[in-house]
Amino acid sequence: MSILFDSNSKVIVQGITGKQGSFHTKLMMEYGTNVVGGVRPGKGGEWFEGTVPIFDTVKKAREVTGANVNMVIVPPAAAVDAIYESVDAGIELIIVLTEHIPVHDMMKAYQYVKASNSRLIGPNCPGLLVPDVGKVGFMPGSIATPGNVGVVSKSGTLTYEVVYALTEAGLGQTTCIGIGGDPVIGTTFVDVLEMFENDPDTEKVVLIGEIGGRAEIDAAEYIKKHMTKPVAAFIAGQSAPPGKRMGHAGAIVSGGEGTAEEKIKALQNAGVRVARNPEEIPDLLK
Amino acid sequence: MSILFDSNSKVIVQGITGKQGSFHTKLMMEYGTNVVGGVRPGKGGEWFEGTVPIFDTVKKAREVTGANVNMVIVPPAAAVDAIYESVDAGIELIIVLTEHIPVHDMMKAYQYVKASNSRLIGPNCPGLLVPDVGKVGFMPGSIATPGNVGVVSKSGTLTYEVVYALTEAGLGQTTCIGIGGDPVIGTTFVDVLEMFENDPDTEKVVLIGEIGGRAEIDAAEYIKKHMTKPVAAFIAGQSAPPGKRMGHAGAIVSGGEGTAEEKIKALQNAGVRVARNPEEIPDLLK
Amino acid sequence: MNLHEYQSKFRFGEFGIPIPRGKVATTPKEAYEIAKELGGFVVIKSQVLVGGRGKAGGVKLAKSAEEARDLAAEILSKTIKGLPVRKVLVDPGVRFNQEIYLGITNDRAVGKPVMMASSEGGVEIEEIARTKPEAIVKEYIDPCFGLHAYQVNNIASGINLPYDHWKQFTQIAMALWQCYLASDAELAEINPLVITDEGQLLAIDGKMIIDDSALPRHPDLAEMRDIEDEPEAETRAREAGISYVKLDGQIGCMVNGAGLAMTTMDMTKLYGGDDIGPANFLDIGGGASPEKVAAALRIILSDPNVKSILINIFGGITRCDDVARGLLVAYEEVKPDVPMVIRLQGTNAKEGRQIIDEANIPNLVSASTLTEAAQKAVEAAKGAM
Amino acid sequence: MNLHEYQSKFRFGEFGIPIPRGKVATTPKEAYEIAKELGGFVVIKSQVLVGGRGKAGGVKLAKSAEEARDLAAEILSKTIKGLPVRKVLVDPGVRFNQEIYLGITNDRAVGKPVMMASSEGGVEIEEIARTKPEAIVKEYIDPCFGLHAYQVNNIASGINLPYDHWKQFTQIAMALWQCYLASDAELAEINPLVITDEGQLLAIDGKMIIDDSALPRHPDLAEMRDIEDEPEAETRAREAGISYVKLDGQIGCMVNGAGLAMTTMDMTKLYGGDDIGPANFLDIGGGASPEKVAAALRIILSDPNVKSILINIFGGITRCDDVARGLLVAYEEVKPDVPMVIRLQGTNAKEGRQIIDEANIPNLVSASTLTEAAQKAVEAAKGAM
Repeated sequence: MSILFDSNSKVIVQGITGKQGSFHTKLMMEYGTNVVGGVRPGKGGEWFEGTVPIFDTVKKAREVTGANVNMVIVPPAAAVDAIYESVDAGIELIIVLTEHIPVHDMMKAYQYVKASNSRLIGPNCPGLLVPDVGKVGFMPGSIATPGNVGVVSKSGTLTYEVVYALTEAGLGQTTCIGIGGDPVIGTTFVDVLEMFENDPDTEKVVLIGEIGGRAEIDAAEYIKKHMTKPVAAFIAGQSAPPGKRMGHAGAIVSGGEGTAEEKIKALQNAGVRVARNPEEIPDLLK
Repeated sequence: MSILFDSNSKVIVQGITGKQGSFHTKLMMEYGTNVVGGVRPGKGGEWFEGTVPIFDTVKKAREVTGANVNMVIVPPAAAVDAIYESVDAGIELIIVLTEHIPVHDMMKAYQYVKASNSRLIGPNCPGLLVPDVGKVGFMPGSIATPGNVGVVSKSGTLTYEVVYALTEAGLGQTTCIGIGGDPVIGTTFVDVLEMFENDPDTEKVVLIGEIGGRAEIDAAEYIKKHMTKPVAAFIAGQSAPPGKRMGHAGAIVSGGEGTAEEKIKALQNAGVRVARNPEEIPDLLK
Repeated sequence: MNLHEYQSKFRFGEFGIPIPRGKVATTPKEAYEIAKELGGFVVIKSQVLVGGRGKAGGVKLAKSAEEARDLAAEILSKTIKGLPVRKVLVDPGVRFNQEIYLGITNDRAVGKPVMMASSEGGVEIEEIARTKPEAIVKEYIDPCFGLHAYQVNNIASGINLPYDHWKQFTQIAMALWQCYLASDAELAEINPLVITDEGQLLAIDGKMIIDDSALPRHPDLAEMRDIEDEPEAETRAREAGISYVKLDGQIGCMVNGAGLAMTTMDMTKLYGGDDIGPANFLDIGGGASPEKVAAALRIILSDPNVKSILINIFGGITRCDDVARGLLVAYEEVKPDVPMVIRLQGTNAKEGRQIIDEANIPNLVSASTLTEAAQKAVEAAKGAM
Repeated sequence: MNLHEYQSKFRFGEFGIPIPRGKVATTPKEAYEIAKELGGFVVIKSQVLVGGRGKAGGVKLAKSAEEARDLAAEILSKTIKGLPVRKVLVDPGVRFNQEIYLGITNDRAVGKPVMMASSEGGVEIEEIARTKPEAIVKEYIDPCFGLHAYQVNNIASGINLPYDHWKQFTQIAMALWQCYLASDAELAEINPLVITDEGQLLAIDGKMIIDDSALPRHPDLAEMRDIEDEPEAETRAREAGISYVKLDGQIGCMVNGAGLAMTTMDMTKLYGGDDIGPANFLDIGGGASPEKVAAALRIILSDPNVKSILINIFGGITRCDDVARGLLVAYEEVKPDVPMVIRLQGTNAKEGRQIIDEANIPNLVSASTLTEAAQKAVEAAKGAM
């Protein structure tokens, strides 16, 4: 079994007609994801790849297709509106890939999502992948294989790196999730760890963090208090200087807070095996 | 027993040093209400009437006194802030007497209160009174007497009129509540009817409505579906022309909606005895 | 507070909503000049604060500046539902192929603004609600988050607006929301919003109602109040801090509290039957100083239809003996010559009644119940007719 | 994006926060003129985007215009933490009796702005948090409802501000919130906010950080970026759409993805030990066109410390063979003369590696794991030192 996404999940793609949107939707469909519709105002009634109906609004798409997952891949100026639209249309799982959403907008939207029944993953995330079942987002399908490891990460390609290493080492995955590198995100490490802890098929967990914020500290506290399953971790940015933003909007050590060192210490203190090198992770799980 | 307020209720008064605030606080104290504090920024540390401590903020007042009721009697420009302050300080019951709060401000505050654990009564209401126990607001203590009738009303003096008539007829009250005449109010007829229905000591209920909105229609639906206790009602404004505001911000028939006629019909249809004249009400309850 | 069509539309225009380039005229000559400037093909629209202007002959099309002048003269001499026409709006004529309704109002029960639209515009929204409710599309607006762009898409989609117009429709809907918000409006309505033959959206009629409670923070809007277009007594009442609405009956009412004031009106109607009823709503508010009672008396008496006066005070915080004394002072000042019934109840009612009785004023009697008071006031009015 | 002190304070001033009437000087003569205008008693403050200016001798008091000129000359010739001082702010001297900290920042975990204040201002908030955490008062701000007046009262009460100052403090706190909001700030901080001897609140130092993602909707703020005060390579990288941060090490890194780029840096440090480490953070983003790879190479090579280059690409959606081909084209264009290690993994990695190997470029070798790549890059750097 997997978390958040399974073979019953029905996905719509908001921004399906864009360059990135159409490219990734095709890859998702090739991987076997059940893409039931797309959303693009003004293109309602048209078809994507001849098989996927396009709708003007999420509301209509949901009414007609019964979709419960919306993948949002629209420009930053439109992305927050898409979150409100998804919540108000009753979408259960909203996955926002879009980067560069202003954080003030995101703080408002975050409060809105929190008060609703929807779950948000992202923004600025690579999405999720359940091996051999489906994927929503950017993760390449070829690197993953089914198994009993749950992977949760703030990052994109670094996640691929780790998932690939796991697969190469014969360690398959239940679900791989990128929660995103922005300062304010809908789903945190703690949320996902809790789901992995409760998922009977997940036996081991990999956490990939980075500098900035205190999500990894919160994760360590959660692991210490509540987790029975073994966790291995890697924290990126050990060599990053303070006060400088490392690519991700959230990856910055400020006021002495959010260093890799303190995160590693907290995780180790919670019994987590922390890799010095992401290629070590499979060994730490064995 | 009573609803919303009883002998354990501890009241603070926000705006206690104002002309109206101090006048009514004194009357409340004379009636036996447990007024434990007042709030007025800059007067923290002083005393009202030598016995009631004044605080700079609701937070402090609550921390020190354990107050669970805040009566707000401040100018309209400050009233909405007082609502947020009360909610954030964890006040259970907020009673706002202030009139002329802009409705846009009130819509926002209403959403905030709705998502919280606090209850708001008003704004633009006379408050509540539990005979021989206490009163919060404007209602004159002399007109009420303990008994088994619950009274809920949109109005001020009209409520006194009805309560007085009940008392004169030997029909005492459990609780008398004025929910206010503004378009957007924190507690509706339905909320109060539900409480009266669940209050073992309330055996009969009086509802006093007026033109404008559809709160009385909702009340009729609730009564029809859920109420076992007898209800008598009066609707003010039967002779009011459409499109004209009758004193209360909410008392206006617009677009053919909110007439006394339709409200009376709905209530009668729900088995409510509707008086043509408020002085008839005691007879309808006998 | 209701705004005139021209005030509403000009304000819409300030927020970027496309409106016709019309102007207001108070004389036929001005209407002629405006029409000439606009090319002759114009519509002359009476500016009075009532509905149904069209049916009352208050809106006419002109094909030339000369015709505009003549029609303006005709309309400016009209009285519509009791209100004399003092201004006309001269708008350029527009050819269009669809009429849309677009409005925002406060939904009291939900505590949120709601945007409503219909492809069946040009008639009142209540009319559409009655005849074709499925043609109305609604989106509730969270007052903390504002109108979302997607909601406008839902509306455009819901009223089957061709996609070509979505972009402009979104601009207009967003501007209407901003205008509603910035004006503390209770209603902001474009009806109709037309699609012109040139394919542009244009707000050819508009209406706004401003929340009276918010006027203190909008001095610019407060100034728009057209006191010429309301009964003079209402203007004076507002200045005196009294809530007053003129009605058509014969019994002047003076009451403390809005609910009780409506009830008192209702009682005069209940006992007055088809012929007799309330001359006004009047709430003197809390307290009852001689000055306020005197002002209220004068306002009531300014209505020539008033045949008797019913004063109904429920003394709560206000003490009835104070009211009685105040009334006697006011009486001396105003010297009303119509019969008056005063009913005092609540705090110190007995003392109050005694003061009135001892004053021994021939045209002032007291009553102890509201029923008795209403019956006496009706009898008195009948006697004076 | 960090704003200079003077930019932050001038912006605060626009929102109504009281600030000193100072001006910016780029020469001692300008500083002299400003000081003269201000009466001689001034403070000369270096404007560089680093903390600890005071300790570095970048802030000095002058008692006369002449002294101001001399001190400005001294400060303008300084380099603070690697950044040459190009501008000074000349502010009037102020006598005060209390320093308050007042700031708003985003609390990531809570997803809300938080206003923080302390009566122990004048030092960094992190310093107060370490030494006297109980002196910090916090109020979380609901981003949908904004800062409430009562929250400012809570803060004023919490820092024991005398009531005389509450009114002005509320104006300042509200203005700071509006400024933070309207600027899409990540941080808006007044430190210190002083109570002058005259009893007035005055913001004598200020700092703002603007959310880069929001700059597209703030062209006025985007223009404030001081490109003179950042490494030139960072400016060029931003123009090329590349995320680049200059560091102090010897191994130039080129990676796709921010997390992997940080990891690659970490690996060079892990295997490089105390002496060898990353020369930069560089994320080329999705795709890897020859143009982008070439631009990245040029940016990396503009750093004279770079002794070797490590290219680490995890082909996900990006195909490694495309990257390899792109690199060869870029290589021909840029002709880097330092040793390069390229590690390709993921989609079509094998084909990519084959293309690199077949090109047979003497200073370009491939590696299959990140560990191997990092070790090779470290060796190469050591060889070149």
